[in-house]
Amino acid sequence: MTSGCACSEHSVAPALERVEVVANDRIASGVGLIVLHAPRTATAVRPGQFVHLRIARDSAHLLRRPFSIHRVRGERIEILYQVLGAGTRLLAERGAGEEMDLVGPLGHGWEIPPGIAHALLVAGGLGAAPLGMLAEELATRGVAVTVALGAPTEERLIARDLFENVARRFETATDDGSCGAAGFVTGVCETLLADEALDLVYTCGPEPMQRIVAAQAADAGVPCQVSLERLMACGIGVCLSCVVPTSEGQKRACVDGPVFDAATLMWDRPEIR
Amino acid sequence: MTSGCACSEHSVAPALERVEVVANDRIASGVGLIVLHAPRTATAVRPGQFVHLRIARDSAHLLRRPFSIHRVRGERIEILYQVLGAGTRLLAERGAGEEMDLVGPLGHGWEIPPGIAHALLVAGGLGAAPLGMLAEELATRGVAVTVALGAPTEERLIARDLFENVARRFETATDDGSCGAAGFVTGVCETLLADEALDLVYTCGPEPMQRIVAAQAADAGVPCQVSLERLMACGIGVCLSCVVPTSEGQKRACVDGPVFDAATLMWDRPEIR
Amino acid sequence: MSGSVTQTVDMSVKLGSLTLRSPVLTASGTFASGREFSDFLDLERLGGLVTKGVSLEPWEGNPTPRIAETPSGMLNSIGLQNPGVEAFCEKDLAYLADVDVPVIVNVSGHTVAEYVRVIERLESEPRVDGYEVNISCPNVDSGGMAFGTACAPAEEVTRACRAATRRPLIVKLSPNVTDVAEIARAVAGAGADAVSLINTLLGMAIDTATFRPKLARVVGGLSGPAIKPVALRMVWQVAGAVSVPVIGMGGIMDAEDAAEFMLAGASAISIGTANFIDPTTAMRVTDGLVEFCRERGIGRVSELTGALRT
Amino acid sequence: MSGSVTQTVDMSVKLGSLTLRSPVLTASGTFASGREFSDFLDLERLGGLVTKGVSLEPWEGNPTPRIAETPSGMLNSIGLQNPGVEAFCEKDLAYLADVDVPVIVNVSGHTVAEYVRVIERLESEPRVDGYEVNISCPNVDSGGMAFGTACAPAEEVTRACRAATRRPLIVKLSPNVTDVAEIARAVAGAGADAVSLINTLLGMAIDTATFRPKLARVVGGLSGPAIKPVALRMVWQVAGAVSVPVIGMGGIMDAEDAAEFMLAGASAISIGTANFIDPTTAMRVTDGLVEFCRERGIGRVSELTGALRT
Ligand SMILES: Cc1cc2nc3c(=O)[nH]c(=O)nc-3n(C[C@H](O)[C@H](O)[C@H](O)COP(=O)(O)OP(=O)(O)OC[C@H]3O[C@@H](n4cnc5c(N)ncnc54)[C@H](O)[C@@H]3O)c2cc1C
Ligand SMILES: Cc1cc2nc3c(=O)[nH]c(=O)nc-3n(C[C@H](O)[C@H](O)[C@H](O)COP(=O)(O)OP(=O)(O)OC[C@H]3O[C@@H](n4cnc5c(N)ncnc54)[C@H](O)[C@@H]3O)c2cc1C
Ligand SMILES: Cc1cc2nc3c(=O)[nH]c(=O)nc-3n(C[C@H](O)[C@H](O)[C@H](O)COP(=O)(O)O)c2cc1C
Ligand SMILES: Cc1cc2nc3c(=O)[nH]c(=O)nc-3n(C[C@H](O)[C@H](O)[C@H](O)COP(=O)(O)O)c2cc1C
Ligand code: FES
Ligand code: FES
Repeated sequence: MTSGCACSEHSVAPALERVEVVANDRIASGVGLIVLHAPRTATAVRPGQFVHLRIARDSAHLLRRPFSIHRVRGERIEILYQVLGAGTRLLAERGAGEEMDLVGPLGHGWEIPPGIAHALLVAGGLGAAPLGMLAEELATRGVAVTVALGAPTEERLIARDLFENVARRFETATDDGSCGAAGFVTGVCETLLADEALDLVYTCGPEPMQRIVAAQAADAGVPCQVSLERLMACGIGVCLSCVVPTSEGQKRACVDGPVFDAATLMWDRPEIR
Repeated sequence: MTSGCACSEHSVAPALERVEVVANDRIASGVGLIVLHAPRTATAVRPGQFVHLRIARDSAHLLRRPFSIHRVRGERIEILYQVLGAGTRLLAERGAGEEMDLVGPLGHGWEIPPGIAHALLVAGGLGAAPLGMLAEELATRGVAVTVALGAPTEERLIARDLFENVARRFETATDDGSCGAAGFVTGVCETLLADEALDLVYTCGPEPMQRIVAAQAADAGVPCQVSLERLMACGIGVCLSCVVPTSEGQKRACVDGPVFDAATLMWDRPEIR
Repeated sequence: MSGSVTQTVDMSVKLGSLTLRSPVLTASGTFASGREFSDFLDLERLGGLVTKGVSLEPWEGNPTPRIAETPSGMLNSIGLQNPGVEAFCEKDLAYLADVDVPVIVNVSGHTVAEYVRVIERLESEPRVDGYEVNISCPNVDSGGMAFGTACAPAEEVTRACRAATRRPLIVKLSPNVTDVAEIARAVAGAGADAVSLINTLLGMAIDTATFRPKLARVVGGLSGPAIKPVALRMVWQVAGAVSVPVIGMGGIMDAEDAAEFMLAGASAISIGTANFIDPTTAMRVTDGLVEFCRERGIGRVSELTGALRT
Repeated sequence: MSGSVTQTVDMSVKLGSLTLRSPVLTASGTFASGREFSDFLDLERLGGLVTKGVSLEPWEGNPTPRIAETPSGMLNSIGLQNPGVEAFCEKDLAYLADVDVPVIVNVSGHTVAEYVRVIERLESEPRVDGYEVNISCPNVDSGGMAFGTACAPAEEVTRACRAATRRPLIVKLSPNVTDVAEIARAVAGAGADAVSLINTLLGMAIDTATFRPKLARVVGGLSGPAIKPVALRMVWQVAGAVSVPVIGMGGIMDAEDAAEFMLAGASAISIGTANFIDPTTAMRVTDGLVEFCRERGIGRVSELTGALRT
């Protein structure tokens, strides 16, 4: 944490940690928030890092599932998850008191370069998950935070309270116009990039959205960091399942990312959708 | 149920039934009693029949597990189970309110020939499971019931209350002598065969025990029925995984059994241990 | 997934000269001759019923234990226990006389002549709609898989069976080969009207408590979800290699699995091990395929065949 | 299970001229060169560390997606992405210089000459204790599995590599063959000191939402518990066919699985996919094997090898 940089050089080595479910609640349609007692991870994790969670106990769904840490509260970590497939369906069934294990903290999280005064966070849907801890950390460090949060509909605007609490300016967009601007969050982003004097854009969400945000930031001459999701077997850099094409060659999303400098990503390659 | 015969000709066709766990308790070390709300099976099942239970929901432990019906109470069925492997470990974790499904009732249960007056039930360990319903049915029909129950130690004498309630005579044997005769239940069986005027012996337990009981009954000139356990994939007679060598050719334990006339079993074949 | 689309879906598929009302068949050895399943489903809604393997004389099968559970799968070494073709005609075909479903008889033999004689015996039975020649059973010592692991014997059996019947002839391929497409080409060239795959993968399991194999016969055939990726790959390879229709199977548990096989190139699919886990599977898959097509606005299930976008 | 027996267990095993302190190795491609695992386990307690496949030049690997989960398994089509032998020596071997564990380098090539040149380059590296020649990777277009699915090319690669080194030479066999014992005999005859098996089974998975293959390369290698029965069977067949030691792998998740492989005839075993699921697996298996032997009064783990009672 020296020099205000949350880069991987300073992060703690990952470990296998046995964790207990403290609470697990549905917070929007198809979205849950699970709170885990995970003292080691809670202490070690930096914003933008993730954990590799073993949800199933038997082999049918063999692989771990990667999830960002949304927030830390004492010895507890919070994960926001979207119910998509078998693993997240199982996750939604886990109740307080049940045990699981995770490998973490993993990955290279958000960089907070020294000297920045104003950051824009652009989140689409569950993209809010890894931005929660970042927003809190930025606010703690006195960086002004503007948040643009998008979702299909008001009910699906994730982590509103957190962002409202820490953001100097907070804008929303919904596809159906039920809250904030009608349309995609990229519209809001464009306006904010024009309106505000920004030092940095952080974004997470569907890749088509991230691509547009990255381009908008580049046009506005503002550096941009994006958090990518990739299929991951190991999560610790050995299997090479999660590679991302960058100007510096193929990078592993699990250790070199998941957060990348948007300028290094090769957006024209089919591997980035 | 015409002519007092519980043979398969009169049994109800099996069905796939969705059941709910009413209670699931540990009743001895490594032994549980699970009560399921299973109205169709509860009505249809005959003593000695079994159900094929889907314990796991995903594919890791793919096959169903066969369990005898121990007792029926209204719309509920009771299963006594020993925790042995993955499936029964999972079963022990199931709590009230959880759903499972079963295929049942299955198999050819105990025969109660018309005119019998006095029956001996010989159970070793979990062998008590399929004899519970039988003991109750015999008592209901006015057949005198003598029970010999064996276990390694007193705590593992299963279903004592049930047998004590319905049996005219109830003897126990424990390997460690903590209750009843010290030694195997076959010793008790021998005495009872000498003491009592018996029309029929019913037995279930480890195969070496069943083999001895069958031989003792044969020596005493008393017909004997045994319930066999075999690995079963389908439970409904199609896969031929459960075959047993008999004097009438290979029989399927799932539909032609699990109860067999001891005299037809080829005890000298390695398939019967 | 536009739930509002409610057009009907044409579920019929063509398998050479056979037109089936549905692409959902039963896999040999997992459905007997259907009688036991009549308690659980409507046999007449099946695309076809593929019987247990039938041999000329009664076969005893292998000693027990004959099955073992493995991760997401099972091993079996039943060894084609069956009462022989005569008993099959008397009992099984008699039962099926009143059931309106295409009957495909799975044929086994120790020698080419035995395969042929089973077919010859069945030629006079009107209730038989076609044959599936099993050259891929890993559980018998002579015959069985030996015919299915090289082109020449596979061709020979196929040619001999072809000469014995004009009914639809399906040859069931073994996955225990280096190049399944090559075998498929050989049997198609020798007159097979269709190929079905996969039979079980040869496997083994050991009981660490006793240091003994879990199967009395030591090795047996692996089936169930565990083998689905291998089965799909082989169906895809074979569908690309031959012009005859392909019947796909291996670990199908639900309609999504069935759709995967059709996308990979199968014209029809078979439910095997899943029949043991849920005896209503064939109906679940049938209904699920209708739904699958409906949700996507697909009017004929046969449009799925080979529709993989690579 | 007499918990009171507390004698020590000799865990060392011999692999040709190599004596390993434990039969537990890591499977190539699932452990990189160990560095990432040093957070989770003690590398020096491994029997040996088998590196990711190394080629002469850097290889880019295949496009993503490169993995898919399947029932009790996973598919991968990584395609041997690696920075080439030069970078391997500079980085990986440099890291391993201070780690006291036998290092076995997994060698890949598009041509026989490339395999040989990788070995030649490594001959001068003192940190290398042996080679595992990968003639069984299903994920590269030329070379890889092509060498491993017929006797002649398998023999040719082995002979050429044998000529290039006197260090222990292990040849890694493909399971995608009709007769794995035949290939094993061929490579043993050509000078392999040991054989390792199995590499992944060729498989495929389809996304029914998009009608696309789940892997960009369409097909990939199946690993994990799903393949264990096939792997065990092949280890058993090969151990019965050759006199060189066998390294067994395929779906090992715990000590019981490891014991199964040793009973089937393996002298050592490798942990592959399980490293991803639980990065401490190799230690769990090591400790578990000690316990396994202790409970049974077995003084040397090597007594398990081939102790199957059939
Ligand atoms: C670094 C990182 C952080 C993430 N953080 C979050 C988060 O905070 N909240 C959240 O809801 N989701 C997050 N995801 C996505 C999450 O991992 C997937 O939604 C989840 O793995 C889906 O699992 P499943 O079993 O429900 O889906 P299935 O489709 O059944 O999964 C099958 C396989 O695909 C993988 N997979 C499927 N979708 C994704 C995906 N989008 N990304 C990566 N792997 C996928 C699974 O891990 C599994 O291996 C993150 C992904 C990454 C890589
Ligand atoms: C007709 C019948 C009635 C039975 N009734 C009872 C009962 O009332 N109470 C009870 O505790 N047990 C009963 N059993 C035995 C019970 O089925 C097994 O204990 C159970 O299947 C073990 O499953 P597992 O997953 O714990 O063991 P695992 O060893 O993990 O099972 C692996 C496989 O082997 C099979 N298997 C293992 N042991 C047996 C066995 N003894 N018999 C049949 N299959 C076995 C399993 O079903 C599964 O397919 C009965 C068996 C049969 C055939
Ligand atoms: C218990 C059992 C018995 C089988 N018997 C036969 C048989 O008699 N003839 C045959 O061609 N295939 C037989 N098979 C193979 C299946 O028909 C099918 O090809 C294989 O199991 C793969 O499909 P699945 O994974 O859906 O079961 C048998 C499979 C099992 C599990
Ligand atoms: C992601 C991944 C990468 C692999 N890379 C290699 C490799 O580079 N060289 C090789 O010989 N085998 C490679 N393999 C095969 C494994 O070493 C092993 O043979 C196989 O996965 C079976 O073992 P398992 O089921 O325990 O994983 C790889 C396997 C996986 C899953
Ligand atoms: S997930 Fe294995 S290298 Fe990134
Ligand atoms: S369990 Fe399938 S025939 Fe008996």
